[in-house]
Amino acid sequence: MTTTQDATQATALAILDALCARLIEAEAELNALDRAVGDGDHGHNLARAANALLAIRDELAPLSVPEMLKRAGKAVVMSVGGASGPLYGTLLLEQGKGLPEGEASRADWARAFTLAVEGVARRGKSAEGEKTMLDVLGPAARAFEGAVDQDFASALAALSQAAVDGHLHCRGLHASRGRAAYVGERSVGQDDPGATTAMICVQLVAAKLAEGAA
Amino acid sequence: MTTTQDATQATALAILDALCARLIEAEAELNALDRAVGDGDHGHNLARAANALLAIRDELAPLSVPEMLKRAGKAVVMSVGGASGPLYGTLLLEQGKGLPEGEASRADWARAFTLAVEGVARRGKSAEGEKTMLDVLGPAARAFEGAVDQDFASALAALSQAAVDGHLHCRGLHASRGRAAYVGERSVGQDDPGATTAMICVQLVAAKLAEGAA
Amino acid sequence: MTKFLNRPEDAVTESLRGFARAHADLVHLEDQPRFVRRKTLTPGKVALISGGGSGHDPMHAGFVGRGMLDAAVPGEVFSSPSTEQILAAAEAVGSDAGLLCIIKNYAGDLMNFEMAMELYDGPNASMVVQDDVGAAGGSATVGRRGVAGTVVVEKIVGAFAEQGGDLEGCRLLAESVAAATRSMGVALGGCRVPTSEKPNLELPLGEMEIGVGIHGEPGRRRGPITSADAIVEELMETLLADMQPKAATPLLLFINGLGGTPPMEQYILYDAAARILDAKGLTVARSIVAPLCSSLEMPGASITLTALDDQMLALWDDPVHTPGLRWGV
Amino acid sequence: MTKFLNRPEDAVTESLRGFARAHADLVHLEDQPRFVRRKTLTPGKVALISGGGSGHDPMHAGFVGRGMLDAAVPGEVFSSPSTEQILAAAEAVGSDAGLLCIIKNYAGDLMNFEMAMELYDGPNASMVVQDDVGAAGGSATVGRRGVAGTVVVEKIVGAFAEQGGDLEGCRLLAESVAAATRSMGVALGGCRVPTSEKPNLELPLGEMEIGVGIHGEPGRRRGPITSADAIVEELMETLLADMQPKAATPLLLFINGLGGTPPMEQYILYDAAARILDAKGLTVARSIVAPLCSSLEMPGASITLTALDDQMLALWDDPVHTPGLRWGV
Ligand SMILES: Nc1ncnc2c1ncn2[C@@H]1O[C@H](COP(=O)(O)OP(=O)(O)O)[C@@H](O)[C@H]1O
Ligand SMILES: Nc1ncnc2c1ncn2[C@@H]1O[C@H](COP(=O)(O)OP(=O)(O)O)[C@@H](O)[C@H]1O
Ligand SMILES: [Mg+2]
Ligand SMILES: [Mg+2]
Ligand SMILES: [Mg+2]
Ligand SMILES: [Mg+2]
Repeated sequence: MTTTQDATQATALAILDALCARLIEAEAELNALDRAVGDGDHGHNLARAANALLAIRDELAPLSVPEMLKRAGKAVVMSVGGASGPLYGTLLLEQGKGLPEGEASRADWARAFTLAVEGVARRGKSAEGEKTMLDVLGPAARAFEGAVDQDFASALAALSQAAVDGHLHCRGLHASRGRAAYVGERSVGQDDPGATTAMICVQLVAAKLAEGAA
Repeated sequence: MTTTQDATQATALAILDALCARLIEAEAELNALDRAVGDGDHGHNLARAANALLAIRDELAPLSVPEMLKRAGKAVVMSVGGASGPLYGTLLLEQGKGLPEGEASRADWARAFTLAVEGVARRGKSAEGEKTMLDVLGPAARAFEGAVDQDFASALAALSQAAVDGHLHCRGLHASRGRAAYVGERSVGQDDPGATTAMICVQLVAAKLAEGAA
Repeated sequence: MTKFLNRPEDAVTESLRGFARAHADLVHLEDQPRFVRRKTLTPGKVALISGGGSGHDPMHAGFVGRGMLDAAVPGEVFSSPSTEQILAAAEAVGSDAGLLCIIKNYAGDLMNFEMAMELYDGPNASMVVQDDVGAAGGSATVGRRGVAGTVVVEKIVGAFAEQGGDLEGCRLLAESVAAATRSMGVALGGCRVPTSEKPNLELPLGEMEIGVGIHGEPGRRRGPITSADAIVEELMETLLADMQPKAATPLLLFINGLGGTPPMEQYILYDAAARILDAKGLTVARSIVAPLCSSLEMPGASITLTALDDQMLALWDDPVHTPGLRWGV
Repeated sequence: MTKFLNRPEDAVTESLRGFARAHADLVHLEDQPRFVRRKTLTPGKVALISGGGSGHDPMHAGFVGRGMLDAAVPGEVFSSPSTEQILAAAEAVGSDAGLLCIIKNYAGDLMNFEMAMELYDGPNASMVVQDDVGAAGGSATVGRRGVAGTVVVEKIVGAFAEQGGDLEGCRLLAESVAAATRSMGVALGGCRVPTSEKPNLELPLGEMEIGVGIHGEPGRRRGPITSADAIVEELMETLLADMQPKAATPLLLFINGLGGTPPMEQYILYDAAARILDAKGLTVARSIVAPLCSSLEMPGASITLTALDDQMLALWDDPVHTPGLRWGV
């Protein structure tokens, strides 16, 4: 007998697996983006995060979704390093913290996402417009919260589209946070690695949820 | 009024100038030959010798030819460094020592040349057949001594030809002295830098003397 | 790849294992989470820790030892260590006298040190080194990058902690040294992270990057390689304009090789820099010429200047005994 | 050229000027003829001098100081110094107790030192280091090349001279250390002499030269770059086969960077070499990992092993205070 609870957990685990696979696959491509700002580790950092999560998958599996997110976030925060470890870890952790224990509505999910993005901004002492992952996460959270009352497929489409638009807009920005800030004007027109991973992740999560909803 | 003494000095100085110019000009080419044995300084060393001689040209000019050779040899021995500094310096020094003060016959010159080449072998603790400058200087000295009773032009031609033949023969040898000894079999078929400079110098001296004789 | 490697992913692990073994008289390597600490700690002393991405040897692990750091926390190549690593190092060496974190100004380092200190239970303080005047942008928002000047902070504050300086004293001194320090780099080529197929910083042959960062971050200007004198003049003008040292101030002049530039050239740069300071009537009181904050095998160098006061000067001269820096008898 | 230079011909001059100024507390540079000597000589001590072509920093000028050399005689890049230079250095530091010349086995060095000693007026002796087992040919006629093992000889005999060892004692000890020492190198690329347009040793990308000399002389084998472990195994097999150390013998394991190989990789090589010695039941008693005998910016490294006896071991540990090597408090 499968409860809603089980189904949600199963979906969460399926999304986790897909995200990890996608990030491991994208490693070289993301390193290349990061190299343009004189670094080159963004792909490694995200692959390390993915591997850290896969390493505790058995531990995550029986947990409720909020607990699963908190445990996953803590693992990423603690063990990944780089700027993206703390930032993506915080995103997961705060998303978990923002959800009610027990049944969560779509609105709860959207609200928690917004709170999680705010947590990232706090951790990074940064704001939208500085050419970071926030330029994807911020618009995505707003779009999802704004569309959450519509049917789920539309809300997910809005989420996904906002991530793509945010990523595109971010390309034209002048970096003022992270390693890329030192590139100055030369950053304009280049993709931010963190914004790119944020878009990839948001799109993947939206697609997975849409699959489940269909 | 020009005495024979003056004429000989003038010839010696003219040869000195020509040799120095030629060696300075050949620097890059000689470095390249030396690089093949993992070094690359033979051209520099010889150019340094040439410049050391040009620097004391005023001091050399009034000297008798034997004194001039001794003084020049000492300068090269003392100030040039590398293997070729001591070796070419010894050649000049011993050539000067081997000549009688006062008028020297062609036979005296040939004898002194042979003695000078022996001096080089002593200094280098080496012998012909080891793929060094000695493989040019040895045959050249023997050829000159052997032909010195013939007319001067023929003797000079023999000298020059022996240098060329020695150089060619040297190319086929397996190096057992100097830096090239470590190249082992790979030295076979390559020109030895010191043998090449020896040929250049012998040919130039022969040509200059032939001009004077003509 | 033109490198001595087994599995590229294991480069940091194997290298640290070799390092710890070769210097077993001075340091001890912990693994999981990974950090390097002094073999013997001095009880009651303020503990100094630093850390950051690997690939800058001897910084920081090479500066663990008497008169400098108590622990160093190495991340992956050019990547900040994790919170967990920093916390473990803090717990291993932190004392009742306190723990000072010396952090280079990079987002990842800042966040991971900050989170580790949120979790660490003892008295602690942190300070951020931002000595790099070379970058084109950044300083208004993220401040300046932390580069070779970090070594100067670690040396001077390390000596002070050794003498019994308290936590707040160490922190204030670290801030003063950092405030008195400026650095700027130049690269004649890039460097390659073991796990990457491509170099960080792709410079066409014959070009240089003026103001380069220690990971190959672009600097303020790219152009054809000029003479050593002209390059040093450009760096020194920028450093001095920013620093404005008084004529009588004793300066530390530190030429730092970035990895691929041999000592012969480092000393040529030193000679050029010293001549410029002479001509301006400034005083070189102390000198160091060595690759102490490198960028793997990058051909390049940086110049660091510190305006020393009497205390800093005396602490600079104090004995130091680490794998990477030693003097004083 | 991808180098920090003014006039390439002036590279050695400017670099030595910078070196002497940066280390003015320890050394003094004489010019015309050129040599580097200790700032203060110890009266009555046997004087140690060495020299050779430049481009191997810190060898030899970087080893002038307490516990090592009294003078170093630098030639042009990769080119033996002149007789005149060596004689001047000998006259400046030679004492009634005698003068020992430590000579690397190259024809030019041998001849120039020999001639200088023919002209030098005081008690003197010479010894020749030939530690390089890497070359394909040569040993039957010219012996082996002198490479990084020279540093070991200079360190140990330097300590002995400092303790009052007499000339013959110093010479015999130097011969023993040299006899107990073997080295072998590997290059992953070439190096460029400042005045040359082309590199010494032209290696296709991805190839290595096993047994390379410190001027880029070809070694015994060229082939594709393999793993660090495989490379070290090949070097160690050759060294140990030649050396045949007894199981109980305390070994010095010295990984020498050739210039363009960063510490990270040098420690990876150290780790591999130490594992091999462990597996064979041999004892690593002392370790050093540093570019002490470099080849300009050549990417590569060499391994030196010395079978230490008790006296050598104690002398190795003795204090040394030079620009390039320091320890002991
Ligand atoms: N202060 C910050 N706030 C938000 N995002 C940031 C901040 N600093 C960096 N980032 C994001 O992190 C990405 C870089 O991550 P990564 O390469 O893994 O770390 P690092 O910069 O330490 O090498 C950037 O592309 C940017 O999107
Ligand atoms: N022992 C020796 N006897 C005779 N000639 C020698 C000896 N060693 C070297 N040479 C000659 O010297 C040449 C090299 O000169 P050079 O490059 O100036 O000096 P170095 O070998 O010190 O770099 C060789 O090509 C060889 O002809
Ligand atoms: Mg990065
Ligand atoms: Mg040569
Ligand atoms: Mg990074
Ligand atoms: Mg030479």
